[in-house]
Amino acid sequence: MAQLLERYQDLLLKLVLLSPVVVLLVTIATMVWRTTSPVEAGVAVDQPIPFSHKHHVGDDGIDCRYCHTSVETSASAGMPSTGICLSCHAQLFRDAPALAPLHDSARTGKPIRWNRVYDLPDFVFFNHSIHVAKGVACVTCHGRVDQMPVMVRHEALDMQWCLACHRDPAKHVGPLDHITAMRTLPPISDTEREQLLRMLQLEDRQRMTDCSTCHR
Amino acid sequence: MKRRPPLFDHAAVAVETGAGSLADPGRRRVLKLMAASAALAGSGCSEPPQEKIFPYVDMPEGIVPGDPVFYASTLLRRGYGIGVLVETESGRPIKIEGNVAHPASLGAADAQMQAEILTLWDPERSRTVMQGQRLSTWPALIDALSQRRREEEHTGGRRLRLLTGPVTSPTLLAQIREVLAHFPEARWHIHDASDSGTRAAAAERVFQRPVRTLYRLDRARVVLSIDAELFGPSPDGVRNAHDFMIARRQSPRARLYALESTPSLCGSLADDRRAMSPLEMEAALETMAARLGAAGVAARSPGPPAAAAQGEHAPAVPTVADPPWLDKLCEQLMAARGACVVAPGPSLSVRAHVLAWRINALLGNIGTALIPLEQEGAQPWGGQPDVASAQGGEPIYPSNLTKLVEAMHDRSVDTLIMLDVNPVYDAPGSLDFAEALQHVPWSLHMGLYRDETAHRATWHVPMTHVLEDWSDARSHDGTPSIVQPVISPLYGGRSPHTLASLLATGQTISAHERVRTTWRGLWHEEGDDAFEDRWRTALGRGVIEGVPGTVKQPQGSILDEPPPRRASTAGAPSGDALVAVFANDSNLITGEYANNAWLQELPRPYTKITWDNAALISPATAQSHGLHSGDVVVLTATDAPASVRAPVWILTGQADGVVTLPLGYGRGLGGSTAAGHGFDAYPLQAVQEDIPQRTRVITMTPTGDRHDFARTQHDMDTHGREPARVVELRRNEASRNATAAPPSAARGAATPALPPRSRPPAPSLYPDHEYNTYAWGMTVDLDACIGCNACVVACQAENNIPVVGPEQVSLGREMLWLRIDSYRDETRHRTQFQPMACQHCENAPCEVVCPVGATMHDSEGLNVQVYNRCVGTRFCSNNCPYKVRHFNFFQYSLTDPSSAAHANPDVTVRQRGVMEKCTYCVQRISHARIQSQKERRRIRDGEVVTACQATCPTDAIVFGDMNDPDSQVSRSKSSSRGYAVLEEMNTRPRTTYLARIDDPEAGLEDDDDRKR
Amino acid sequence: MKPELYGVMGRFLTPEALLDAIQALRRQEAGLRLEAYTPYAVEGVSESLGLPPNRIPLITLIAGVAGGVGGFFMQWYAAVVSFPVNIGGRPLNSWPMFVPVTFEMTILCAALAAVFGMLVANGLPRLRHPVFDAPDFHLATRDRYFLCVRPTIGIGQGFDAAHYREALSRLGAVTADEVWS
Amino acid sequence: MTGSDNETAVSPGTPVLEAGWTAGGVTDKIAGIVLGRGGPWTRGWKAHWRWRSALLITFTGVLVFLASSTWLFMRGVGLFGVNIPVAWGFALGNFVWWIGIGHAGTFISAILLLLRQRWRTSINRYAEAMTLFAAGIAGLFPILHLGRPWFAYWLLPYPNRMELWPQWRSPLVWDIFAISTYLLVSLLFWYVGLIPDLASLRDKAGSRAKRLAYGLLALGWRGEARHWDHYETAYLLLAGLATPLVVSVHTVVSLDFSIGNTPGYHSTIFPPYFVAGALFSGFAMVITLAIPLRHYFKLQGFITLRHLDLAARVMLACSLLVAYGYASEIFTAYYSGDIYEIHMTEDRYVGVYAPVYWAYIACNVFIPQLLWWRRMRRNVIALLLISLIINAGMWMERFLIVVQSLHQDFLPSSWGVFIPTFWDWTFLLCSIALFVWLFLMFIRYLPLISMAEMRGLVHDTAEEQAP
Repeated sequence: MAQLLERYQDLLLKLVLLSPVVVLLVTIATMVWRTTSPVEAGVAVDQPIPFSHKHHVGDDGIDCRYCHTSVETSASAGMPSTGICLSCHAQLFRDAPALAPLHDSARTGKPIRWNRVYDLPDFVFFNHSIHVAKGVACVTCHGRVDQMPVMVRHEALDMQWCLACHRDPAKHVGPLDHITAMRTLPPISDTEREQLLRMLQLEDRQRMTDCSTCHR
Repeated sequence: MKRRPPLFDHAAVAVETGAGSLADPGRRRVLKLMAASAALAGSGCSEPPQEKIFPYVDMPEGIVPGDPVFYASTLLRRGYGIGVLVETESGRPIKIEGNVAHPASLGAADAQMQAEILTLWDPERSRTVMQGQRLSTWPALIDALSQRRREEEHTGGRRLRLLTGPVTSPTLLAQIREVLAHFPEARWHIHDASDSGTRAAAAERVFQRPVRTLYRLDRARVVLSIDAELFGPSPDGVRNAHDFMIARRQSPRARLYALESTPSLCGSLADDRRAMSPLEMEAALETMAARLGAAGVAARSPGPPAAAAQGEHAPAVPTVADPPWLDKLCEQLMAARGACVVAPGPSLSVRAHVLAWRINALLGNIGTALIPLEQEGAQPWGGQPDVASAQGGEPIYPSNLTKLVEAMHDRSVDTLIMLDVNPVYDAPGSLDFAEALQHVPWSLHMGLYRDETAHRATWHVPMTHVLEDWSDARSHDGTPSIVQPVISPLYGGRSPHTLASLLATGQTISAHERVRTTWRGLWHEEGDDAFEDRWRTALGRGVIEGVPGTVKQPQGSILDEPPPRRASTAGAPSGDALVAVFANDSNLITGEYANNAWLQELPRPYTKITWDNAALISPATAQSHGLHSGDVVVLTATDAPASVRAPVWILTGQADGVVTLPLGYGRGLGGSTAAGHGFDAYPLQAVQEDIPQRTRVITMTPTGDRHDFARTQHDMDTHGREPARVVELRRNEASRNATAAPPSAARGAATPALPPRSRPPAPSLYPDHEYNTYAWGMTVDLDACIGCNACVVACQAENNIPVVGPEQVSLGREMLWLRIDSYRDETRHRTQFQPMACQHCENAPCEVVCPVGATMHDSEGLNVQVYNRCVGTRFCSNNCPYKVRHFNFFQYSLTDPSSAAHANPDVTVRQRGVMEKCTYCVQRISHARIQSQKERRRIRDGEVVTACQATCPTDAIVFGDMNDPDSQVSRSKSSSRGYAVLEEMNTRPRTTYLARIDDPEAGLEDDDDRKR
Repeated sequence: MKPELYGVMGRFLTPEALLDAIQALRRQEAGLRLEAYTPYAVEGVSESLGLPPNRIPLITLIAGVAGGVGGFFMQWYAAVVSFPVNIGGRPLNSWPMFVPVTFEMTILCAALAAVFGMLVANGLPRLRHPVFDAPDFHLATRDRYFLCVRPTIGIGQGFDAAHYREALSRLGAVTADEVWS
Repeated sequence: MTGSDNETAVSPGTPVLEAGWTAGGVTDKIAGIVLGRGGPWTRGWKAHWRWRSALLITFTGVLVFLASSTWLFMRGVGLFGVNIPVAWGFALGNFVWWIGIGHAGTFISAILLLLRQRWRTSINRYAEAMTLFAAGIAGLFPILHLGRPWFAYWLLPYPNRMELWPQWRSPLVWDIFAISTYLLVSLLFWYVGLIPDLASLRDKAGSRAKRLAYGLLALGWRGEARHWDHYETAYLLLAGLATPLVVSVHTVVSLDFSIGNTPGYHSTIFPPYFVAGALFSGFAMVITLAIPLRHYFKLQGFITLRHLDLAARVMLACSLLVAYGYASEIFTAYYSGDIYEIHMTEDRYVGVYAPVYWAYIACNVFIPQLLWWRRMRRNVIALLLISLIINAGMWMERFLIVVQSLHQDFLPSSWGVFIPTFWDWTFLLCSIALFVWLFLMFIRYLPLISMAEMRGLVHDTAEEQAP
């Protein structure tokens, strides 16, 4: 009887039969790759007003809390009302075309429709005030906004990212007077850290990683 | 995840909202409207939608975005005010709590108050002014109305009539007075379907002026409820329940007896209850009156002297039935004279009410345990003066509906203004209001819904919801409070005050201004600052320190005059005739809440029927007529052609020969949720001497048709199990503590079970878990639970629990996290209620079997359900011995704007295919924890209050930290009545129960051959 | 590439004949390379061919043990180290509950090892093979028994095919042909 | 002896199996079925029509199955009659039933192989196929009945950005591992057994396409002695591994229930009782398939009455085991004095599901007792009927265990009833259609009896008969 395949075909066949293994490896690789959020970090979101944090924070040195008023008291950091913007821009750059939406809003009483940059899933309940109160600096999650002409999402907001901090908060917290400081924290001595942690009274790891801490 | 449209489309929950409502000023203030609507427990299977953020244009004072703000306001129940706190989330009212400062609430709220939020946001509320069936506008109405005014002015308003519900609002009363002053010949009529006039008529006959009774059950040691829904959804129901529990907890323990035609909340709580028809009740009252009169109680009673004089030769009243239990009852009452209450209900005749007054007087209760209050404008009465004197501050007395209809029938009404009433639907059938309305050339209806009356009136104006505009009201005890709006009108409604002022002065005026004017006058405050201060405190506290209605003492005549003659044997059923008793529905009352899906799906305490009403009959009656539950019958009046077609439900504890017809159903219009459920009993209702009768003699004929009810509990028998335990009150013990023991033990058979604390934990291979921070726990006092369902709706409102509709309910898929189990205790002929939600077992069987760890324990002992991890194997439910887990078999939760707007943003809105259950209000715990953490302290006891606990009128539910030995819950858990349901399963529930106390000496009869 | 002699293929009608032939040939010439092709596993062939004992059982055992240990470790790591949570008050390492998965993993790995070990040991898949060119070889999977005498490695040239052809036919082979690759 | 060249014609009398079968004969006969020689799909238009219609009907069922699954995923699991308290319905019943059927194959191949039962030879191949298909279908149901089936993969351990793992204490996770292992091992077992036969087909196939197809699947098998050596070892090892596996699988399935605390679930008798039940239904299905096969393909020579007889005896034994299980359940219920267990047991007699209970008692306990009579065991029609009845009975048993136990558990307030919907029935029937369709495909394209082993059998029987 004749041969079923030519030599090269036989070789080919073996390669084909190896493919499942390859496929398996690829899938695992993809999975690991997919373990980054569906919404990548570092994406810029365009806004009705090209607001530059770099200018306001970096150049003018305005404190975060001047606009995000409720960051220390409430779950949401708070978006500046038209009134807050106008407290300066009633005079400054009045006629800048970029600010037209702002003045429209002031005139019509309709809010400015900002686009959300940091958008958590709706089953995650994040509270700004407690993080601030526990010494988690703005820069830790939002990055150096003082260097961002356009607001860029600094972190992917993965659960693994949250967990990384919640499992070992001591490493990620700093003194409360540096909360809004737009720079990496100054290195502090172990004794200082001791005092800091004693003062912050962080909850134990178990509590921090309970499902009910973030999901309700 | 993808936002799916609601896949489950039942008419009851499929609501559509025009985008127009979004442009509404009320909505414009919404900071994160999208937040809730997008809050579906997500899968992350697709990119989340790009969300917008709406900052304020001008940040209001004292509002922190993301933090709830509570406003003190007032809800109206039949015109009476009940103070509440409304929780608003960035401008959206999302939850209602009771107001501790308000006498009618004392911090608690009933089911209807909790459900008011849903009505407020109901997208099916009326939105536009209608002229007949044509769309019209507000200005057009103003023109038409002012034209009517001009015409009426010629005759001084002889042909002008005003029809309202009961009114306590000082402002509205003042405005009505203005109207009547402007139109001296005009008449004001009041229609209140939820109460027959008998009570008021009797009071008027006794006191010669309209008077209401104010119960002070906290002062009572014996309470006799005669078909009186003391704890029902009435203006004083919450307060009564609260007060009675105070008396109940005292020692000696207050006693409660119930004579009732159908099982009521009083009945389940009573030490002894007997079922009988209203006529038998009247006879019993008669006998008691005679007995007590003869016994000369009055002589020794601290009652009015006039009574003492007449005590001896009280007229011999022909006594009818004279069973031994009546002796015992009289003894009990006499023993507690001066501190007992005889409370007759609306189903009783005027004569019976007079008798009750007489008995209360004989016992010297008047002024102590029950106080006659005079209040203007509150109640229509059978009274004669049809003339309203509108001079100055003189109280004005309205007339009743019957007189109005008579006038309408003989064509003497040209203009009829109907303010927040729906007589076409809920007027007694014998009046045939709809037909009479056709004789009125110009009629105006103002209401929340475009209901039956709105469709028949020539004009209809959408009314603002009570929480949408300013007003004021008096509570059942006369305490005034301001109705403060918490959101600007969602659907363009108008305030009744605006309409009233339009009628009186021809000018429209803002309700805010009008209410302030009223109080400026009432307070006699000249100085603006002083006024502003009082105004601000009034708003802040939600109560105005005003003078309650003046107390009237009964005149001696009440005891002199022989009690009114028995009205022959009229009304006594002959042959196989039955007595139909019209009763307010425990959820919809008289139909005003018919479009409220939460109340529609709320199971009735005894029948567990949802979305429906049934003609309730006793087993004996059913047997004699050969009926089974669900058989459809025709009920025909014996003296008139009126008849009603209704399905029957056989209810143990129902009086034989009595058919109870719950009102409020069989709506044809007024919303997709309201329409098409149950039967309408009003056509059968008749009127006698101007008073709508709550009873009627009827015959019942089966049709052979069947009707299926959607029920949530199918078996009321305990099958020898002891979920709800009862313990006997041990007199011999120094402390009146009782010991937890199963009913068998209570019957003296077995030894009392040990308190759970000392019960040795079952041996385990595994070491116990340590909970060293907080250990949240709950106790439910079965002795205090009256089964009023308030907690169930509170839970629904707080936790975004969806409504599933009758089909799904009958499939056994209701979603209510907290359910009230009712068990029939045959040994005591009583029904016991038991609130049942997730028990938060420490050895939770559900957690072990979840393949993805979607349900697990947190470090404070909460059994948490992580919706976004759940894949929906439903294994946890199978393994839950309490079956308190609920599954989203379809996409039940609605995501339309109005549903999203009143959803609690702190609680995930669950997606199809996930399991859910009670979380001990974990969102409230987290809120408290974050607060305490910021203040670097522990959470205080009482800082975390669960939704069910907060609303409970009787404080039956206690929640707190079990690690804190002094916490309320720890103390409650140490009670010897404490036990855990199914503790033999060693699930170690965090929720434990306190056994119901049974007082053997309180029984009226020892032998068990009671008529039940 | 120029064809090379693969061996001399003899066809037998019965397994007995095949067995006799093998034994005879091995008696004549000890180190002779023989390959037998049979339609089913004929008892005694491998013995008479003196095949080395195969290692598949060993591989299977090792894989099984590895699978079991790996399986338990996976569970222990996930439940105790990676994300410890309190499940129904059970301890983190509630090992009795880990037994079933451990067992299944053992079986799975062992089975996979057994099968793929067999294929590798047999050098399968290999769809092109010189013996397929042998006349009537398709009957090897039906009811014919083949015996192939292979030239010993290195002395392929000095291999006297004719001699073996004749020897095979003498031993009862119906036919005996040279097989070229 | 069909399709033999003249060479075999002159070959000396080879030893016979029963009716004078030679190694070549069995090969030709079995291969003939597949290669279109002797298959009913080619013999006469009538048979042809019968085959086509069978294929058409079952394939329609498959399409319906796919369509309903799509609809199920779109609408939600509420399409089924499930509710609270009865959160598991038909889906789980079908799952347990199919898994049970999927046990006989491996049992026959593995355990009987170890026990050196030669009669397995002519039935193990298609029994294994049956196993494979049944287990595969069973595997579908747990996924179909999920609330969010698109997340079914969360039950597997894999690296993810939530850093979460399966909850290893859950019997469902054990299920995943047990069933996927079982499926994989059965597949390997089946395929390894197929390799030499695929080689035979390759060598007998006429068209190049067929030769190529079978050739690829045969992996170039050439029946060399060394290959046979490794092959036999591996096969034996697989059998050794599959034996504990087959027992473990239904044990794990039974743990889905007995780990739970529900009265009627929480019982230590479950593992053995489930395994016995599995074999029971499995063998019933084997016979159900064997009888038409031997009839249509004229295999009376291979699948003899003796085979049926032996299988029937196994069924009888299982029936007794199952009966013991039922009895012991009742005994433990009353002996424990546990009111919940007692109520559940009594509800079985008189409750809403009582008819089902009594029906399966009749099907699984009483009717099989007929098999005590040899005449019954040898009567093909009777045997077919009995095995069908047993299949039905076992399904009812699974249904009752799943549903009846749940519908009245601890708190009377939560009691409810499960009523199957249109969709419940659809999925049950279509899963049967899917099974039959797969099986038809199998007998059309693969040898339904192991040729290699038959050849061995031919030889052995020859030796036995040789003086």
